[in-house]
Amino acid sequence: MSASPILRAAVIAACSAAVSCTGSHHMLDGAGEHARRVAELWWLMFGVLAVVYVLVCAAIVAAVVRGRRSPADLRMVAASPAQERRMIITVSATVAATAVILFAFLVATYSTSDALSSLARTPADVTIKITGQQWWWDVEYQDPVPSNTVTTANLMHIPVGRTVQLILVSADVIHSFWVPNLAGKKDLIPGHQNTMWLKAERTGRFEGLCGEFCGLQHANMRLTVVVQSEQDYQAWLQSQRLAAAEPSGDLERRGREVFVRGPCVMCHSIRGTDAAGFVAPDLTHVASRPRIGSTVPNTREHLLRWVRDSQEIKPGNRMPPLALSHEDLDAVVAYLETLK
Amino acid sequence: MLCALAAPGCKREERAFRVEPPQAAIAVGTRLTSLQPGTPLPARSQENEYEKNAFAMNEGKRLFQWYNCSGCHAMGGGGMGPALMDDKWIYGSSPDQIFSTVVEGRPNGMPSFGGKIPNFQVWQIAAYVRSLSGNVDQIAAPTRNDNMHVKTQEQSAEKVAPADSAPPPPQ
Amino acid sequence: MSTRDQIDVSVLPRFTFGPRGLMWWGVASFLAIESTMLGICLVSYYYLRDRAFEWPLAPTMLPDLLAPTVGLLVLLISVLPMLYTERAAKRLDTAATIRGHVACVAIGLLIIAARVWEFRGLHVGWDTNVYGSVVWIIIGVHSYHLFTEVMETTVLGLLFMLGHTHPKLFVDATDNALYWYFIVIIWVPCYVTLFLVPRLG
Amino acid sequence: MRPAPRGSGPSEPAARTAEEASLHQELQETWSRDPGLRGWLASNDHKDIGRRFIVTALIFFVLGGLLAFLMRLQLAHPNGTVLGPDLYNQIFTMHGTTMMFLFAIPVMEAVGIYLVPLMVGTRAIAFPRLASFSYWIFLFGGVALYTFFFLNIGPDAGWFMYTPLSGPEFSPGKRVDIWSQLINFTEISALSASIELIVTTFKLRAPGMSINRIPLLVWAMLVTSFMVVFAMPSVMTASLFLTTDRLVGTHFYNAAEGGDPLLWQHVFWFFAHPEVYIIFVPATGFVSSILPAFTRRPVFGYTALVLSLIATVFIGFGLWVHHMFATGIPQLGASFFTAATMMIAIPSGIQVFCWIASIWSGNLRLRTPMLFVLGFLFLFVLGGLSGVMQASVPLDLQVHDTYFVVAHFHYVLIGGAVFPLFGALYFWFPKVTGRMPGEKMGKLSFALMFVGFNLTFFPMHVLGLEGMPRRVYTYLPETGWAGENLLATIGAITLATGFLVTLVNAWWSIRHGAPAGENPWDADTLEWTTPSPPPAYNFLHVPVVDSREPGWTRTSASPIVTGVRSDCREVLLTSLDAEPDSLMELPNPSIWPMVTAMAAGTTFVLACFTPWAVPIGTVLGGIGLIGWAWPKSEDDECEPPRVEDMSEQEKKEGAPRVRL
Repeated sequence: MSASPILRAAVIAACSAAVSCTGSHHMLDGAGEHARRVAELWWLMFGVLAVVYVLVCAAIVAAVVRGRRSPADLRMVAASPAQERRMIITVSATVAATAVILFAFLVATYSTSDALSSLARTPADVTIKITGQQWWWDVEYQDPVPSNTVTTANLMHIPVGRTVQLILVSADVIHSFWVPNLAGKKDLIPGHQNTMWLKAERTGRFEGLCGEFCGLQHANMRLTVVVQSEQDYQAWLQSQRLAAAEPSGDLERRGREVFVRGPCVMCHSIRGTDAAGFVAPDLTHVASRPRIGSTVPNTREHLLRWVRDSQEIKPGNRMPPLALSHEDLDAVVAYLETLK
Repeated sequence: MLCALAAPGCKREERAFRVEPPQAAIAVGTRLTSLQPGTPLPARSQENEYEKNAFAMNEGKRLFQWYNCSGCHAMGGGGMGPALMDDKWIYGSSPDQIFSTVVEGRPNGMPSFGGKIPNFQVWQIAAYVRSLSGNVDQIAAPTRNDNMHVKTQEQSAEKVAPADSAPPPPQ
Repeated sequence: MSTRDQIDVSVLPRFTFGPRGLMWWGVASFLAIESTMLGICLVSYYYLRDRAFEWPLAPTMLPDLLAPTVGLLVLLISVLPMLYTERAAKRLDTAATIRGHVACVAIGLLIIAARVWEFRGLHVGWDTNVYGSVVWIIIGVHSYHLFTEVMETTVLGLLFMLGHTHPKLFVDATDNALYWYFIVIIWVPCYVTLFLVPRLG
Repeated sequence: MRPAPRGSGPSEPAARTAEEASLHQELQETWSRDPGLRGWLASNDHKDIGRRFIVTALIFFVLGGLLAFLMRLQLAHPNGTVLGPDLYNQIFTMHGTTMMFLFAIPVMEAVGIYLVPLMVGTRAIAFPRLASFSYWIFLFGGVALYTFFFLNIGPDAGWFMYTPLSGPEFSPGKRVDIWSQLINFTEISALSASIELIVTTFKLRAPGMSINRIPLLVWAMLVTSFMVVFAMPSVMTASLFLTTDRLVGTHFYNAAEGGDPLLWQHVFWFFAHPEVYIIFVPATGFVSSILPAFTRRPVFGYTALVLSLIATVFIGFGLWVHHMFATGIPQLGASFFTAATMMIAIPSGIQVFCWIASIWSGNLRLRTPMLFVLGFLFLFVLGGLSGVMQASVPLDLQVHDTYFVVAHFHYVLIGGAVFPLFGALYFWFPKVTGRMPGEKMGKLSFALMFVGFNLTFFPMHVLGLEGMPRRVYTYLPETGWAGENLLATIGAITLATGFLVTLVNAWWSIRHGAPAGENPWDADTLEWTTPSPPPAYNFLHVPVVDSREPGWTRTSASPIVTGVRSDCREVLLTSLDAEPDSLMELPNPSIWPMVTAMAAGTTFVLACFTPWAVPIGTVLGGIGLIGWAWPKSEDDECEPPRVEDMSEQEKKEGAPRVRL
C-alpha cells in the first residue's frame, strides 16, 4: 500500500489536469461523502489486489522457469508423493489466503455500505425531484409553497455540507443518475421511485452522466452539478424563483412574440409568459445554464445552431428542426439570451 | 422469403432525424391543397410515405399526445372531438385532407396548428391518425404504449373503410 | 486373432426401458428444460402479484373455479389409462398398447375441451392488465404442451395400428408416458397458483 | 516441413492386421455419410457437425469483431463521425448479440459436439439427428439476424434489451422482435446440444471410464450443459414475454398496468450471469486438456478441479442481482449477492492455483497451445480480480456500466475464454485436419493477440474510473478520454491482426502442414488414440478404459470391446459407473432435421409479422418432426425383431443377439 498514495496523487493529477476546464467526472476524485468513501474502499482493494496480482504473476513466471528444466525431454514426470503433498499444502494455503482476503473485503464492503446508509437516516435539508427524460434531466426543487418550486433542466445547484435528498423517477425508459465525483449510480425506473442522498464536501462544478443505456442520445444526456456555499446557493435559488424578465429591446420583444406565437410554445414553458408547454425543458432561466441540449456550451453561436436545427448537434433528440426565417431566428435567440 | 421482406424492410425501419428544409418548415394554413411547392412529400396527394414507416408513425403517436390531440380525441375513441377510429371522416380521410384539417383547423372546435408544427410532424401525425382505423401498412403501425390499457393497439386495429361524410352546417 | 483382453458385448440386450436407454434421458432433459420455463413463469406470477395492491388487478374478476377443477380432475384421472398403456408397452403387448393409446387420446381430447372451457371462465384478456398477461401465458404454455402431447400420442397410436411393432416404438411409448405424467404433475402447481392463490386474498 | 499430398484420407496406423483392415472397411461403409450434397446436408456425424459449427461460429466471430472495429474507429476521437447514433446502437447491439449468442456459446458447444464422443470413446453422439438440427437452426438464426441487420432492421436496444427501451413504445418497428425471435433460435440450438452432451456423457462412455476417469474437458462440458438446461429457459421466457408485449399487447413490462420493467432484468440476468460461466467453464476444460500434454504430467488436483466446476455452477446461479445493484434493491439482498459474488472467486482461484502447480511440477514445453494457456492465466487472473472489486456494492455503483466493466468482462471473456479457445484450436487442429498448425505463425499470432488485447482493454479500466459510461456513441473533447480511446483503437488493430494471422495459419496449414499422426503432442485423452482426422466410426475397436490417461497408457495390447456390430450404426450403452449395459442402433443420416430447422426458422421470422405463424409453424414443424421420427418401414436386421416374432424369453431379455 506504500506506493498507493503516490500513484493516487499521480492518477488524480493527470485526470484533473485533463478536465480542469470543465466539470470533473473522475470517480476517485471524491467531492461528496459517498464518492470519498468509495474511493477509500477502492484504494484499499486496489492495493491488496495489486499485490495479489503481482504475486500470482510471479508464481506463474516461477512455475514456467522451473517447469522448463529439460524441454527437449519428452518423458513423463511423476512428482514424488512428498512433493505432491507439499503442493497440496501450498495450494490449500493459497486458497485459504484467498478466502481470508475475500472475507476482509466483505467486511470492508459492509462497513462502507453501512456508513453510507447512515446518510439516509439524517433529515434532508434539500429535496430535489429528478425526472429522467429521453435525453435530458428535469430538475425540480420542491418547496412547501408551490409558487416557490423551481424547475430547471440539466443543471442542479446544491449547497455544500448539507444532506440533499434526490427523488428519482423516469418519464419514459430507464436512466441512471450518476455524478462520479459525488456518488454512485441510482436508476430511474418507470413505475418505481428511487431515492438517493448526497452530501457534497467541497464546492465546484461536477459533471453528471446517464449511466444506463436509454436510446439514441444516451451519450449526450448530461447534467451539471454546481456545489456552492449555502449563501450562494440560496441566492441562486432566489434568482431561479423569479419569472422571466420583461425584454427591453425591440429585437428581444419580437423574439418573445415568435416564441409565444410560434412552434416553441408547443413544448417549452417560460414562466411569466403564455408559454406553458410541459414536454420539454423549462426555459425560464435558460441563459444561466452551462450547456445547450446538455451537449454544447451555452454560447450565442451554439444557441443559434440549436434553435435552427438541433438535429445537427444531437441527432435523434425530440426537438424538430425549425426552418424559421433569419429575422425570427435572431430574435428568438436574442430573447433566450436575456433569460438569465 | 427473406428477399420478399427485404424491399419494404429497409424503408419501414428507416429513422430520419434530419429532414429537408421544406419538410422542416413550419406548416402554414389556409391552403386548399397540400401540394406545396418544393415539397417532396407527398408525391401524390393521396400518399403519405410515413404510412409505411414504423418510426415515423410511432413519432406521430408520441406527438398526438405531446401536442395534446388526445385532449379532445382521447386515444382515438373521441371525446370532445370526434372519434378517429371509425368510418366517419367529416373533413375527409385522405392524408392531405387530414393534413389540412390539422394545419387549418375546422369549425366547431378543431384549432389551427398552422404556424406551430413543422410539416413533417403534421405528416407523421396524419399517418398515425390513419393507423387508428387500420388504413396504413399494418406491419409498420404502432403497438401498445406503456400506459393504461384503453384500446386495441393500432397494429391490430380493424381496417375501417372510410365513408366520408359531409361537414355539418356551421352552427 | 489378437491376444488382447476382450469384452464381448453381443450378449447385451438391444432394447431397454427407462433410464437404461438413451431416449429416457433425452426426454428427462427436455422435461427439465420445460419445468424450468414453467417454473420461471410461475415465479414471475408471484413476483408480479407481490408488487400489486390487489390481486387480481382491478377491474378483473376472480377466474371461475368449476371448469379448471373439472379439468384438473380429468387430467389426474388421465394418468390411469397412461399407466395402463405404459405397462402394456413394457410387456410388449401390442393389442393392449393400442387400446391404451386410444383411451389416452380420447381423454386427452376431453382435457383440451375442458381447457377451452377454462379459457372462457378467466374473465380477463391477455391485454387487459399484467394479471391477464401472466395467467394467459402460463395456461398458454401448458396448453401448448398438452396439445403437442395429445398429437404425439395420436401419432404413436397410429403407428402401432399401422403395424410398426418394433421394440423401439414400445420404448418410445413408455417415454411418451413420462411426458404425459409431466404435463399432469406440472399442472398441479399451475392450478393452485392460478385458481386457488388469488382466492386466498 | 515436408508438404504431404493433398486429400489423403485418414492416416493409417502403421501396423494393421488383415482382420483390422476388413473391419475398417466395413465400419467405414456403415458410418460414412452418403456422397453428394444431399449426403452432406443430411450428415449426422458429430465430427461433420462439430466442424461446421466451429467454422460458422468463427465466421460470426469475425463479423462481430468487424463490428467492434467499427465502434473503435468511431470512438478513436472525440465527436467521431464514422457512425451516427442509430447505426452505432445497432452495431453495439449486434456485436454483443453476435459474440454471446452466435459465437461464444455455439463455439463452446461445437467443440463439445466434436470432442466429447471421441473423449468418452464411443462411435457417435447421442441423438445424432438432434445434433444436425441444432446446427441448422443455429445457422438459419445467425444468417437471418445478419440479413435483417443489413436491411436496417438490426436490433438497437443493446444485447441486454432492457425494457421499456426495448418495449413496444420506445422501439417501434420489427428490430427488437427479430432479435427476440432469433435469440430463441440459438437457444434451441444450445439446449439441443446440451441434451446431446449430457446423454452422451451419461450413457455412451467406454467401459471402464468411471466417474473418476472422465476427462476434465468432458466434465466441463457436462457442467456447462447443465447450466444451459437451467439458464436458457429463463431467457426464452423473458423474450417470450417481450415478444407478446410487443406483438399482442400483453403488459409484463408495462408499469402502468401492473407490470414491471425490473421483471425483465431479473429473468434476463438469471440467464445471462450463468451464461458467462457457460462460456468460461468449457474454456477451463480446454486448459485442463492442454496442460498435461505440455507439462508432461497429469493435471494437478483432478478432484479439486471437478469440484470447483460443480461449485461454479451452484454459485453461478446465485449471482444475477449483482447486475442490478443500481436499481435500488434492498440492502440485505445486495449484501447476500455481494457475498455470493465474492465466493465464486474461490473455485476459480482453486483452478488457477492447480494449473500453476501443474506447470511448476511439470516439464514444460512452450508450444503455441501452451502459450495461449499462459496468456490466459495472466489475463484471466486480472479480470477475475477486477471482478472481485465489482462484487462490492458501493464500488459497483460507481463502476457499473462504465468502461471499467467493459474492460473487466473482456478480460474474463477474451482472456478467460477466447485465449483458451485459440489454444484449443491449435491443440486439436492436428486431430481435426490431420495436419500440424504452423508453429511460427502461431507464436506470432499469440504475441500480437496478447499485446493487442492489453493495449485495447487495459486503458478501458482507466476510462471507467474517469467516468466514461458504456454504450455511448460519442464523447466530448473536454472529457479527457481521447488518449486512452485512441490507444484502445490502436490495440484493436493489433488484436485483429493477431486473429488474422491465426486464420491465415489455419488456411495454410490445412494445405501444407506436416502430417500429424495419431498423437502429435503426446496428449493423454482417448481421442489421441485414433487416427487424425478420426474415421467416421471414431474407433476401430471400442476401447476399455483402465486409467485416467488412456492416451498415455493404452497400447496395442490394451483391452477392447467386441461384439458391437460393424454393419449397423450400433453403439454400446454403459451404466453410470461405466459397466456395459445394452446395445442400441442409432438413426441414419437424414435430411429431416434440416427441414424441421427450416420450418422452425420460417415460423419464428413469420411470427414477427403475423400471429398466423403459430398454427402454420405447428403444422410445418409437426410434418418435419414426423418425417424425422418416422420408423424405418422395411424390416432391418440391425433392429431387434418385431415383437410378434420374439419369444417370451427374448422379450424379457431385450432380444440379445447372442443368448448366454
